[in-house]
Amino acid sequence: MIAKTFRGGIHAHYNKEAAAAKPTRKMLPPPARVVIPLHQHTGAPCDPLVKVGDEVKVGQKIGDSSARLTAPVHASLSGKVVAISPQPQSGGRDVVSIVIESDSKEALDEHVEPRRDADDLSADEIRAIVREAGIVGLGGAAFPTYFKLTPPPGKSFDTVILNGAECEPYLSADHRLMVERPGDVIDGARLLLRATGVERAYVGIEENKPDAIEAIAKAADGDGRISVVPLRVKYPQGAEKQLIWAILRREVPSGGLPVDVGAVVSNVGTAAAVKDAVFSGMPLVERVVTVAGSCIREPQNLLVKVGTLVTDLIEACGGYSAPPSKVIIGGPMMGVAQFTTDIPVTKGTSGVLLLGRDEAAPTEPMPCVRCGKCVEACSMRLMPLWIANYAEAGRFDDAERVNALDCIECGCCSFICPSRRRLVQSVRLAKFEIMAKRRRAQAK
Amino acid sequence: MGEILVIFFGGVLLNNFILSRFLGICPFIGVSKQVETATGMGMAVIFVMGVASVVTWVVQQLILVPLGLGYLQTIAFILVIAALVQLVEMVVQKVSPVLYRALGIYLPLITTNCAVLGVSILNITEKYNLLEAAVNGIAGASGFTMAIVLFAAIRERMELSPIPDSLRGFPMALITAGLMSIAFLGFVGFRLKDLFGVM
Amino acid sequence: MRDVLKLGFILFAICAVAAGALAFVNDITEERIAAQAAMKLEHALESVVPGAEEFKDETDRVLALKVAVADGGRPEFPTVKRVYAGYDNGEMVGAAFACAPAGYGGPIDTVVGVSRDGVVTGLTVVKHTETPGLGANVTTRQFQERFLGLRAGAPVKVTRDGGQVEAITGATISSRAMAGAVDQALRLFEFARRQGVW
Amino acid sequence: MSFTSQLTKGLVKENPTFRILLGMCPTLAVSLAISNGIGMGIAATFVLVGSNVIVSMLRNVIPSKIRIPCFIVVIASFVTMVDLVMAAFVPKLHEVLGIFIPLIVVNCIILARAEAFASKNGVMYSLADGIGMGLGFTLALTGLSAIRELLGTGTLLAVPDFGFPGFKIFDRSLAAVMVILPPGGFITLGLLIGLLNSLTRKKRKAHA
Amino acid sequence: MDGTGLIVSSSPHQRAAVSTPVIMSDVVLALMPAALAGVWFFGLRALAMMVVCVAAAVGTEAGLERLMGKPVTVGDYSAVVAGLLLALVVPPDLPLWIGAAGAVFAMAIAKFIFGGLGQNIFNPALIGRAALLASWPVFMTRWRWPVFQAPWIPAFDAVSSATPLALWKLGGIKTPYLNLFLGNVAGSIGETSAVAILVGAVYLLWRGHISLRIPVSFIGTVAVLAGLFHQDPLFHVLAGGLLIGAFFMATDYVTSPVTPKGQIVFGIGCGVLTVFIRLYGGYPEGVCYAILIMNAATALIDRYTVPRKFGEVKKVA
Amino acid sequence: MIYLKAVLSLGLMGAVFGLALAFAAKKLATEQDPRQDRIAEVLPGANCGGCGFPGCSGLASAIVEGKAPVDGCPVGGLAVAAKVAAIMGVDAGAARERKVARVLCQGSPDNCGSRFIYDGLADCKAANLLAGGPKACVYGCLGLGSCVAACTFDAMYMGPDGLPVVDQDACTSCGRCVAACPRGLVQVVPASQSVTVLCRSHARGAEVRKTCKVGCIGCGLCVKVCPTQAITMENNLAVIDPAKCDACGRCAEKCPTKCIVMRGAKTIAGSLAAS
Ligand SMILES: Cc1cc2nc3c(=O)[nH]c(=O)nc-3n(C[C@H](O)[C@H](O)[C@H](O)COP(=O)(O)O)c2cc1C
Ligand SMILES: Cc1cc2nc3c(=O)[nH]c(=O)nc-3n(C[C@H](O)[C@H](O)[C@H](O)COP(=O)(O)O)c2cc1C
Ligand SMILES: Cc1cc2nc3c(=O)[nH]c(=O)nc-3n(C[C@H](O)[C@H](O)[C@H](O)COP(=O)(O)O)c2cc1C
Ligand SMILES: Cc1cc2nc3c(=O)[nH]c(=O)nc-3n(C[C@H](O)[C@H](O)[C@H](O)CO)c2cc1C
Ligand code: SF4
Ligand code: SF4
Ligand code: SF4
Ligand code: SF4
Ligand code: FES
Repeated sequence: MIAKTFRGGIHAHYNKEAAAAKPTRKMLPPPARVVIPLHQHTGAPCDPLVKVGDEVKVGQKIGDSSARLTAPVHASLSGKVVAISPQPQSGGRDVVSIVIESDSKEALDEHVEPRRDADDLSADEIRAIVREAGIVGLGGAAFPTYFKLTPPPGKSFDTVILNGAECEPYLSADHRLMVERPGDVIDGARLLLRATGVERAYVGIEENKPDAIEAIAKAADGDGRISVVPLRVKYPQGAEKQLIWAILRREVPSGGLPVDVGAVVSNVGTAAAVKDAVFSGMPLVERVVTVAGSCIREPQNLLVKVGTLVTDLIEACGGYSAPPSKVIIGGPMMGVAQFTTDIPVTKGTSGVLLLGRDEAAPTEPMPCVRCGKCVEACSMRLMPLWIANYAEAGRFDDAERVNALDCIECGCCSFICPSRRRLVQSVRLAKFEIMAKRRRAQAK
Repeated sequence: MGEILVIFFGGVLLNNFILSRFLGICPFIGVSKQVETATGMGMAVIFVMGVASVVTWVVQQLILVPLGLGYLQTIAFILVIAALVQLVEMVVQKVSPVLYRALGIYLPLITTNCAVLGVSILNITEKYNLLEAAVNGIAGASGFTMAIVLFAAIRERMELSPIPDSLRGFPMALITAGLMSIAFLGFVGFRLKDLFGVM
Repeated sequence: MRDVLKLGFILFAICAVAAGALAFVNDITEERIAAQAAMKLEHALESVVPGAEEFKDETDRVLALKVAVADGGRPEFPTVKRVYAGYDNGEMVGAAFACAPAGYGGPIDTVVGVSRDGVVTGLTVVKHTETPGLGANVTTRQFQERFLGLRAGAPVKVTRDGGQVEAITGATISSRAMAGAVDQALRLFEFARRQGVW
Repeated sequence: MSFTSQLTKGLVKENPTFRILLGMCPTLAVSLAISNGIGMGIAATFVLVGSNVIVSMLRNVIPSKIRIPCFIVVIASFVTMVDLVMAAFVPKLHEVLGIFIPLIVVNCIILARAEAFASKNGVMYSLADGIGMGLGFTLALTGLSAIRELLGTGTLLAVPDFGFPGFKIFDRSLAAVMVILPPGGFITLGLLIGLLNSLTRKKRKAHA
Repeated sequence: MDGTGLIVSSSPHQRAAVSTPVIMSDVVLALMPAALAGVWFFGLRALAMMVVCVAAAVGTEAGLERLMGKPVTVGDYSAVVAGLLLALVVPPDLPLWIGAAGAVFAMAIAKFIFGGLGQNIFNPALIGRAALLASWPVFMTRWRWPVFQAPWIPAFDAVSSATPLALWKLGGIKTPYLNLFLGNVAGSIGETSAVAILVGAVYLLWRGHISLRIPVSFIGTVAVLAGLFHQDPLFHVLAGGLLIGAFFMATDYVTSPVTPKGQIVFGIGCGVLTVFIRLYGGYPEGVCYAILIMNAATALIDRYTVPRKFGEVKKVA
Repeated sequence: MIYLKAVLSLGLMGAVFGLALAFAAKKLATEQDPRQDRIAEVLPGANCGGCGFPGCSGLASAIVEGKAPVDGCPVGGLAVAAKVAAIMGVDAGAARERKVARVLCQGSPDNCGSRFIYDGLADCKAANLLAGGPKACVYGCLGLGSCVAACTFDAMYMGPDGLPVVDQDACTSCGRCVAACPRGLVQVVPASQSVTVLCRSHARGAEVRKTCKVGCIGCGLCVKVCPTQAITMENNLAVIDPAKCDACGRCAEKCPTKCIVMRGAKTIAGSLAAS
């Protein structure tokens, strides 16, 4: 069978071996304190449900909001709330967070208990559980999953796609998950099928993970609704629009959502989290993070509590092997560079990357030589060089005219550019300015 | 048919008004900042030159020649052209204020656009018949339009380039036109007649 | 309506005055200009056919011949535009052929003189648009002299094409055009003579 | 604004070729040799002066709706006169400039001056403006021609039609013919304007 | 107060290994077979021409940048490429000073004043060549047959000083394919040997620096059109500057379209113009002008060949 | 006879065209206020957009339509406003004060460090989007010169200390630099305003002390010392009401971090230098 793929994209060095070869390890001992931001998802921030000084237990809901699009947060440690205040988070922002100091008891909240009726739940019930469990997409965007599972009025799903592409270099959390817990992924898929009332599910996995393909195929064996789709190894194979195109040959319209072509895309980790929440009643308080890069002593996949400081995480991996020049949350293609490690792991943190001087050295951009490589590589078939040129000249209206807003910031253009141009940054600037202008226009 | 094609391609490629005959440079450089306006200008010039070719030919053959007033050619032609352009100007202003604003002072300048008078006089010296004169006018204007539209696209691209300050704008436009003209030297000596099988 | 008429009248008046003024200037200059033009032609003709007293335009006579003989209407001497015969005391001493062969930058208006016995006696370029420094050298005496004394028989060609006339360096096209003009003039002369025109 | 300043502004400050950037076609077309430049400049100056004066005289009579046809007719009359007179009395010169003379009609400078200046100013000022602009045009044309003639033919001040070979500066075979072809015209004029720009700009900076 | 000393930049944090200077030096490398063939066939004179042109191009770029107070960018090797290519497309016996003048004109007028690398509209080397042809046509059309003759290269003694295209155009003489393929014919220094050019082209393709879109559409169009006009397609492909033009000059990133579709349009345009100029034009060869004319159209082609963006709603007919 | 022919034929042609034109002018007449052209003529023609309309002709038509004031052009200043007013037949109104741009930050790299090494576009807005910018003070000048790049009048340049400087004579108060600064550090103020707080930090004093030597720490000394009560503390930042300030200069003297400056004083860093 010929592996499916999309047009455009790039081939990067994957650098996955170091962490992918080892089994996932739970971070032990658990951290002495966690910082749980009240806003770690797409949508409205939560309001705290606890006060400073309160005692909390693992799995206890400590923040929620009445907004339509949001996701509650839960304590990942048992212990005492010592502060509720703005704390630095990834990306240099300060976000109001609940700081919990551990009592080392790891006591479970009373709500957390296995559900015996798990197999007879209705779609609405599953969605309610998913919401209460604070499950958001683990693929990176941290979009509240219950919301995604609810089709907007007038639209419907016909396909569920599990995203096991994991096309970002270095990252291997999904890979390990599929190899180690294929049953949970498939159970999660079945729950998603039930929640959406759909009869067809695909699990898209890049060909370079044959063990994962095999494991998932075996787990799904016998369920005719679920099939594994091997995908060509190409970045950004895991981006949902590209994934949907590769598997279904459907093109999500510009500015549209997967649901516009009847699809719902979820990360394999998200599916496993759904399974956990429904069967064991455990909300999303832990996730697997890939810790990798040339500056970490023991690269590995680590199961960590949400709110663990990156500093502690690094400690748990044996510390630095060399002073890092760049710290990245996420993968090297889409991840966000940090200027401090005193920030918490959130539900959306898929990896922590520590790059050394050689990999991180600043590059001097040269003038665009119009090689057209960015045009060929753009996974959205845009004209990155034009958008960037206009953005750099401050001509944001022109940038908008050449479709800056369609960019998914995959980074292919910057990656491939032989002149080392800062295309993604320019495009991002353009998008920001265009949106700012729209907001101003709306405010008027 | 062949001769008409020879006249047409000759006007567009070989004797391009801008790049090898130096006629109509002012609007070429003035109205070439954007592809849209350049196209509009080109269309206006095609219209004016086509009509002017016909009208001046008629004036020459039906008035000046029979009356033996050849020496009034220049003045009669330019009068016809000036009036014609002004009429076009009024129509454009009425029909498309946007185009009118874009063409700015250049619509009146079509009057003095050497190209229009040039083509009218050429039609006479080349002894074209009415059809050939009309084709020649349209061809010359099409050559103008081709040059100005290509040039406008180039200028849009150059807009974002770090060109030395003192060369920005007009000088650069001239130099680019010069390089285009080097490229069009490739058409010099082109045997259109052989291509279209005309003696 | 009144101002419409007024505008019409003003333009009428200005045009009328201009026309009047020009008619006046033309009146004074017309004859002189015509005389200048005639002189120029005379000059050209005299320079290529030495010894002729007067010239007669015999284009119609000569070219008519050709149409009668040539089949298919394809003119055999396309670059020859006009033919003048030179007479001395009523005796034909030579002919001048005004040709316009296609050069590099356009037609090269040339007059080729052929003596009574069919030898090239002169060559002059009246108007051309060749490249200065290259094709424009067709106006030089040095180049034109290469044609003097040629006679009908072997076709006139530049050496590059296997002929006898050395081309101007870097301007083969212009040279070839000139050679073509001379060639056609000679052949037309021969032809006309054989047809008994002269 | 005095008579003299009207007269001199066209030379540098408002030079029609280098500053106002009009009349490009004849500038590019005839600037092959200094002799052409000067001849063309003089003929254009004559027309410019004549039409400026007449237009200025008639400025109150001519309604704005038909001013362009009127101006053009005036200009064309002068051009035709120059043409005829030259042809009759100085045929050699006429031959040299022959094809360029009708081009004067459509020289944008002349109509532009009629429009922008003569139709708004008195006769004396218009006369001065005409002379100044004409001289400015001549100057620019001569300068450009000098460069092109030198680089393109290796001579200066040649007047071949009068049999004057000019001053030979270097061998003709070394001269860059392209300079006197259309591309050379564009590029030389572009560089020249750029050079003048950078000179005046430097001056402005030095002032500040 | 100096923070953590960590580097923060926008994603992506990983870059492809190939950079612009690497590409440019690879192009120089890819031109080496053609350059060596040139020296082989036309002697050390050809080598001198290359040295002079490269030095003049690099010197002009560096000098102007220094003069205008801009950073000196000769380290990107693009000036070397331009200078070398210019040397490869001029006749072997061109006086060296003329070659240098071409390089200076190319770098100063066609490249520098447009803003330097990446900004020029026209291919500098080709502008240099066209300007030289227009300026010193006598020198630029003086050809010579190779000095080198080996027993295993079939001798082909034609009129001594015309290129295969001129021989064919003026005299209808067709140079044998093998000579054209190996390169012992008259012509520009680096254009004669098809095999040497193809070796370099394969290297560039293998390195991924150029795609086949422009060369194939260019050469393909020439072959097809030549056939349509009852000419010998293979002769037209091998003779003259088509191969070096299609693989090394039409593919110049800066002056050709960036869009894939545009590149094909560009190639076809080049092909059409080449054939028409060869068959009906004033010159025996049309590749140089064809590319330059299409350079002028590049900006417009780009505008009208923008890819359909992902998810763009198809217009209902 | 020849004369008659010439005069009549050309004259008639003239007449025909004259009539046609006059007739067309009547039929096709477009309504355009003649004042619009005249206004467009007196406007500077810089087409800078500082007025908020698409170029000078855009402003001209807006003025004629009453959508913009006669002094709508920030570049032309009083002189142009007066001319436009004359054309429109109104009074230019109260003489509009000349305004200039000022940069309200003295946090040069010496005074205010950085949080990290920035590797990216030399554009303040882009840098600001990346982890909030490298500057230690999140209110301070990023020093990448976006304001300078935005100025089309050559009225700004980067000073030796890495902060932008406004050439007070060249500034036309068009406001482009204001829009270019992601941190709102450039403001257009009356040229006469002489006492200015050169800081925009709303951070608490302790934090400011940590990051910047010359920031406003919100100590309130200036408020106390001001005889005319022109200074108020707003969110940890001193704000001067120019209407009340009589330029006594006591606040500038008292300010412990010297973030209040008087124009003309030699010590002024940043925007007020060299005028
Ligand atoms: C460039 C790009 C690459 C992505 N790569 C992956 C990936 O490798 N794996 C993944 O699960 N999601 C990836 N995503 C996120 C998906 O688009 C999508 O949001 C996600 O699969 C949805 O599942 P979730 O909501 O469960 O996270 C990527 C997104 C982008 C824009
Ligand atoms: C307002 C909004 C509504 C959404 N609705 C849906 C939906 O109905 N179905 C769906 O599959 N995803 C939905 N999404 C999620 C997006 O498809 C996508 O997963 C999310 O934006 C992150 O994608 P990324 O990781 O590729 O960036 C929605 C997102 C937003 C912002
Ligand atoms: C700018 C330019 C001007 C030229 N002018 C002429 C010319 O006036 N006459 C001419 O015969 N060839 C002219 N040529 C054509 C070349 O010199 C052409 O290669 C030559 O005529 C072919 O003949 P050859 O066999 O002597 O090389 C010109 C070429 C160029 C590039
Ligand atoms: C594939 C490729 C082809 C090139 N071809 C040319 C060329 O034909 N002429 C030239 O001057 N430079 C060429 N260059 C170098 C460089 O791109 C060129 O000088 C730019 O036009 C300078 O801005 C080439 C570069 C590459 C990568
Ligand atoms: S423009 Fe956007 S979508 Fe296209 S390659 Fe660049 S980052 Fe990806
Ligand atoms: S990849 Fe870089 S150099 Fe190539 S076209 Fe895109 S921006 Fe320009
Ligand atoms: S400094 Fe600012 S306000 Fe002043 S002219 Fe420049 S951009 Fe306009
Ligand atoms: S004042 Fe603003 S725009 Fe100017 S350099 Fe500072 S941060 Fe950038
Ligand atoms: S002089 Fe202006 S268009 Fe020709």
